[in-house]
Amino acid sequence: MPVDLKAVTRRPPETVKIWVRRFHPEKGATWWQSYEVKTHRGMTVLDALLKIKAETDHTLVFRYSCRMGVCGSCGLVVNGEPRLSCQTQIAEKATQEKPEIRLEPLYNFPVLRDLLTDFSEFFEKHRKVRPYLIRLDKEERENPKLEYEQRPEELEEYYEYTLCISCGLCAAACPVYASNPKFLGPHALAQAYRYLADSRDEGWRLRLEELDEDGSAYRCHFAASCSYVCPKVVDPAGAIQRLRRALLTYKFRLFRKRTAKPVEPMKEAKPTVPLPPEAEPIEGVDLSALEREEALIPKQKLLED
Amino acid sequence: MKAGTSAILQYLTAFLLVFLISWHMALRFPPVYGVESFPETLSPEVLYKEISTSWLLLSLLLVATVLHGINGIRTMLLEWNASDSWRLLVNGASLLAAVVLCAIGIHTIVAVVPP
Amino acid sequence: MGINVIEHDVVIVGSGIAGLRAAVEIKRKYGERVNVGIISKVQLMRSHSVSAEGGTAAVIYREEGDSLSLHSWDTVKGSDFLADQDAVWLFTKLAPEEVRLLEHWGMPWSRRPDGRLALRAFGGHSFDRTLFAGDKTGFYEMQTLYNKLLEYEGWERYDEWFVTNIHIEDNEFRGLFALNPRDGDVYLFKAKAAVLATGGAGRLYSFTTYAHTVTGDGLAMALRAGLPLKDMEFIQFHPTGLVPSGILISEAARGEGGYLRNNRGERFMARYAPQKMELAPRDIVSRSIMTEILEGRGFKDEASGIEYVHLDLTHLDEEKINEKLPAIRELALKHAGVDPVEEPIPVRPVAHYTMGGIHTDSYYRALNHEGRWVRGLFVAGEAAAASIHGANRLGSNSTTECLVSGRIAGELAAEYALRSKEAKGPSRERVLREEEWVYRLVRKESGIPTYQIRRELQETMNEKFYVFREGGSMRDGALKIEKLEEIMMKEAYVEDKSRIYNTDLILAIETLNMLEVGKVIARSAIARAESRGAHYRVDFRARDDREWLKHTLATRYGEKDVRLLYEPVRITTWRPTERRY
Amino acid sequence: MKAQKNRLGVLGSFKLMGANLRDNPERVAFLMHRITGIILVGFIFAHIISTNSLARNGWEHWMAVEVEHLRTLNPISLAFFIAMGAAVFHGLNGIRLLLVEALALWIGRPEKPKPPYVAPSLKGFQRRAIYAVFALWLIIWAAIGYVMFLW
Ligand SMILES: Cc1cc2nc3c(=O)[nH]c(=O)nc-3n(C[C@H](O)[C@H](O)[C@H](O)COP(=O)(O)OP(=O)(O)OC[C@H]3O[C@@H](n4cnc5c(N)ncnc54)[C@H](O)[C@@H]3O)c2cc1C
Ligand code: HEM
Ligand code: SF4
Ligand code: F3S
Ligand code: FES
Repeated sequence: MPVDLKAVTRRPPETVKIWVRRFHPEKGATWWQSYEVKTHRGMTVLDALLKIKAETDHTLVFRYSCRMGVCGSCGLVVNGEPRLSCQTQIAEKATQEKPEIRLEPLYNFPVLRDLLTDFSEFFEKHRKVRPYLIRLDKEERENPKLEYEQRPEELEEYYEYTLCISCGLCAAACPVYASNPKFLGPHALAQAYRYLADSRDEGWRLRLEELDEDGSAYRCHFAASCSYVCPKVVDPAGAIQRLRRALLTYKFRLFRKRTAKPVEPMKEAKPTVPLPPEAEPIEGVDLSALEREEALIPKQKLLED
Repeated sequence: MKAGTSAILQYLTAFLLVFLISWHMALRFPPVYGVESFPETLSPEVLYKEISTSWLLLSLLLVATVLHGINGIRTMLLEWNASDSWRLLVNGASLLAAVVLCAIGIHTIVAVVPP
Repeated sequence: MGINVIEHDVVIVGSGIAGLRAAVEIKRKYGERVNVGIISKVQLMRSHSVSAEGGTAAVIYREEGDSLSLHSWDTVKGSDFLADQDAVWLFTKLAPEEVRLLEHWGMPWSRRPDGRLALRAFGGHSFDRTLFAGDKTGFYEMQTLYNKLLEYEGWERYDEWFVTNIHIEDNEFRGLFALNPRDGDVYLFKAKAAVLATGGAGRLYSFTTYAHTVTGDGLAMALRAGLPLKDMEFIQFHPTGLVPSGILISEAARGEGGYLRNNRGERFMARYAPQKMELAPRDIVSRSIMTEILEGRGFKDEASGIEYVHLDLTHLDEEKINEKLPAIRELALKHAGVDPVEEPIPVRPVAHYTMGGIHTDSYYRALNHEGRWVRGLFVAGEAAAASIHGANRLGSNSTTECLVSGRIAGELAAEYALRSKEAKGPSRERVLREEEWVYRLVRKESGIPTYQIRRELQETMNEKFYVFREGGSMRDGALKIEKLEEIMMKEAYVEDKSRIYNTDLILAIETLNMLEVGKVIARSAIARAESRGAHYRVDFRARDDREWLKHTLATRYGEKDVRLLYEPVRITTWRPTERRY
Repeated sequence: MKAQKNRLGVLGSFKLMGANLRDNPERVAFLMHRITGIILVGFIFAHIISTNSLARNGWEHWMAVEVEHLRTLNPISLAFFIAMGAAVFHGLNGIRLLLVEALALWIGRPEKPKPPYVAPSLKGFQRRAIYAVFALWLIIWAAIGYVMFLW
């Protein structure tokens, strides 16, 4: 998203008028309401909303948590463009000439109240693409001895797609998601590709079979609005095209993938770093025995206590 | 039809169409026949010659366009409404339209008898 | 009036790293035999744990010279010897497997060129043992655990449900109450066992790295249910919070070689911790920064008036910053307009971690004030005080604790649920009382909005219970908090009368919780007449092992009062020594 | 409780999300590709039917009417002209789409984000290709106009 990185250093207009599209579920009413907010340098849209809630209108409802762009709660439509409210500076959107901002709930998500939207369908679609590693070595997977080998360049293949915070902005921006309720959407498909591209994943056959369905990658027409609005530069548009290529090559039986195995144990051992002199154990304590002993959880005793 | 199959059809026909349509349109370029103006490339002699020599390419163009176009519209229509009856309707109509159009087009091509 | 009841074998409150880890443990070990409900006041994957940046400590390559003894020692020394050492050992032993499990479930740990896991240095650790995934470690752990959970059936999610109280009867967990935001009803959750993983209480401060939703609800609930809170006076102040928002600039920034500088450009840590410099434990670095600022060697932010020092990364390679600290760069750019590649970052100590929590033993079973297990109740993550972190947590030990504790608590809870017959649940009157308790503020038509109370509480905590503390001013603070509580009880009201997503109401309950926890912090801090770890008193500058080598246990006494008890520290391996870095 | 349906639906395609030719030309291209596709289908239906001798009274007649129309500026020739424009755009953009969508080329490599935080696929060669598509389209279309009406 082409965020104006310098906006935070600018002073926004003294007061800004914030228009909010509100919805009251019990009354079934929708209306636009405006609030005047006194601003300060560095104020984000979320700060402004919190200020309104604390000082002007306690009934305004919106979702937020981390205020640092990592939890994905605070997606809104700001002046017609899906944005994280905690990472949108007032100074970026309101100008001296037009000190106004319009806020709407995320498009394509049902509105529960005011700016708060329902993500159930979105999460359900995410779940459908099996967003977890599939391994054939079940025993190793639940009782690991060593990590699976993965070189940095293999990590790089999918790393970008792991950055997704499930904020839903891409779904709000995508024209296909807007018109086709079956479309899994940029978020879910990017996650599907993230696991497909992970060198540790062995479920590619299952994934590619399952993803050859109507709501999947083929429904994307590279409008790329998803990548344009994505606050974490996940590039779902890129991921979906790669997913489609994988699907097509699989169809022609050309899909190949090398999957990772656990690394070899280290051959050489360096000497153990000694504890500092002041770390003298109490008499009778044998550190090396403690070091070797397995962790023990006496379940029986604990639960009968 | 699986989503993948439909997509492959769309891409393969698109690939063919790149060449076929370029060819089809380029033939309307006056210097190709050494004529003076665009409408003259549509004179009966030129067209008769064209159809009788490249009837195969023309038929291919026809089938590819019809498949590509109708499949394109079909997926678009399916996108806009998810219900099963709609799906059936769209698929049926598409198939019918494709068959009819191909039939008409082929008729045009084979029915031409040079004077 | 009907009562809404939901039944599960195990209910988990909180979906941070600890809560999710517990759920995954139950699902992968017991499958559909144990039915799990997860309640969280935010959507499951959005818990505060996503903010954790720097990394997760574990001894994974002993071949390279690290050892469990060293990790345990670092942790104990870091805790200023207040940690329970048997708990620490259990923790260091279980840690490595947790890391590899996450790796096997899809965690994108940063790697070495040969495909093994990469490690970085972290404050207070005498070996590079912090695993990391860029500087979004907590985020990825959340993602991995949440995604892993999606693999399983037989669990139910309650996104954005707000737990109001837990019910304990006969020293046994009986159920809990939660507000369903979609219809505004209070639901009773009956379960055989519960895992509380509700996180810390950092939003008691307004200058904090915590998410807005971390308001100490779990701690307040435990308090109201009669459970003791342990060591609440120890609040960690992270040295480097971004000015003016308080967003965390991870310790990894120093781990990767960042310098702290005052307004004369000096690396002032040379004066305070000549050996470890910037990588001394957090309490020490925070005090050093505050000393610099108080002695006039800091900078001042024009807009907010906040004073700060510089965290200088400009000597690091741009490549390295993009590779290892991308989020730091993004946050500094987007929230302070500073590009760390070119300019130093403005930072100042910031409330960051709650060392204290609900009293548990080393196996994360909740204990009452007599030290007996409250049957069926387990606590995990930051909400628990098994006392691994003692008076000061080492960076990157806490996500590890969340994993380890989630695992232990999850497994024990499932076992317990399998062994017990039926969830008993509380009486009908109790349920109706809860409804009344939740909605009493809504019924009031006018009064004082709770936002003002919250802000004043935060200001009090910011001022009186910060890095440097003093008896007199803390007593003022405690009085202020009590006054605010009084106002809250008598005059507060909720304007929003809707039953659907009434966030006004939820914020009010949170404020009440914050007041209760704030009061405990104040009282515990005033009582502890020494300086230890994060609790530094200018009127008692020395550590006093003779008097104060013990845990504070605070319980509710009557309706409003707080009673303090003390418990000895379990010292099984090392005796306290002087702490120097 | 009633939630408010908030899907933008088909018309949502026309909402440019604050994006414009500069920031998100892919979306403009997507819309135009759809619209030209529909235009083309309409045109080609008509074309197939109208060229068929059965539809008119034989070939000679078709020649007489339709070709005559193409000589001057009138609704039929204009329809042809628009269809040619649609075909050129759809074709050129289709080539780009074939490469971008089917083969996942021209969309950059996955990378770690860094300032100014623009996704690789938006910086990839396809972005320049879009501008090329637009430019070539206008040029070729103008050339067609020249051939049709002015040659
Ligand atoms: C900015 C930051 C960076 C950090 N970086 C690191 C690091 O690098 N390394 C490290 O080891 N540690 C780090 N920590 C500490 C670590 O992240 C936390 O201690 C840890 O994430 C706590 O996890 P948790 O699962 O216990 O609780 P949380 O993640 O806080 O989750 C609490 C859960 O409880 C739920 N909850 C709370 N109250 C209620 C209620 N009333 N009703 C229903 N649900 C409720 C919430 O919804 C949430 O799901 C960091 C902390 C911060 C603030
Ligand atoms: C030069 C030749 C052509 C090329 C290269 C081409 C290419 C493409 C491609 C790649 C697509 C898929 C787009 C997507 O899935 O996002 C497509 C869709 C489509 N094409 Fe073509 N095409 C050509 C000619 C035609 C013709 C002649 C018609 C009309 C009959 C046509 C009608 C359509 C329609 C209706 C769609 C569906 C649009 C959509 O779903 O967005 N195309 N074309
Ligand atoms: S892909 Fe980007 S926009 Fe979409 S949910 Fe993930 S982070 Fe948000
Ligand atoms: S916006 Fe939609 S159409 Fe594709 S590229 Fe993104 S998913
Ligand atoms: S509040 Fe967490 S992403 Fe904005």
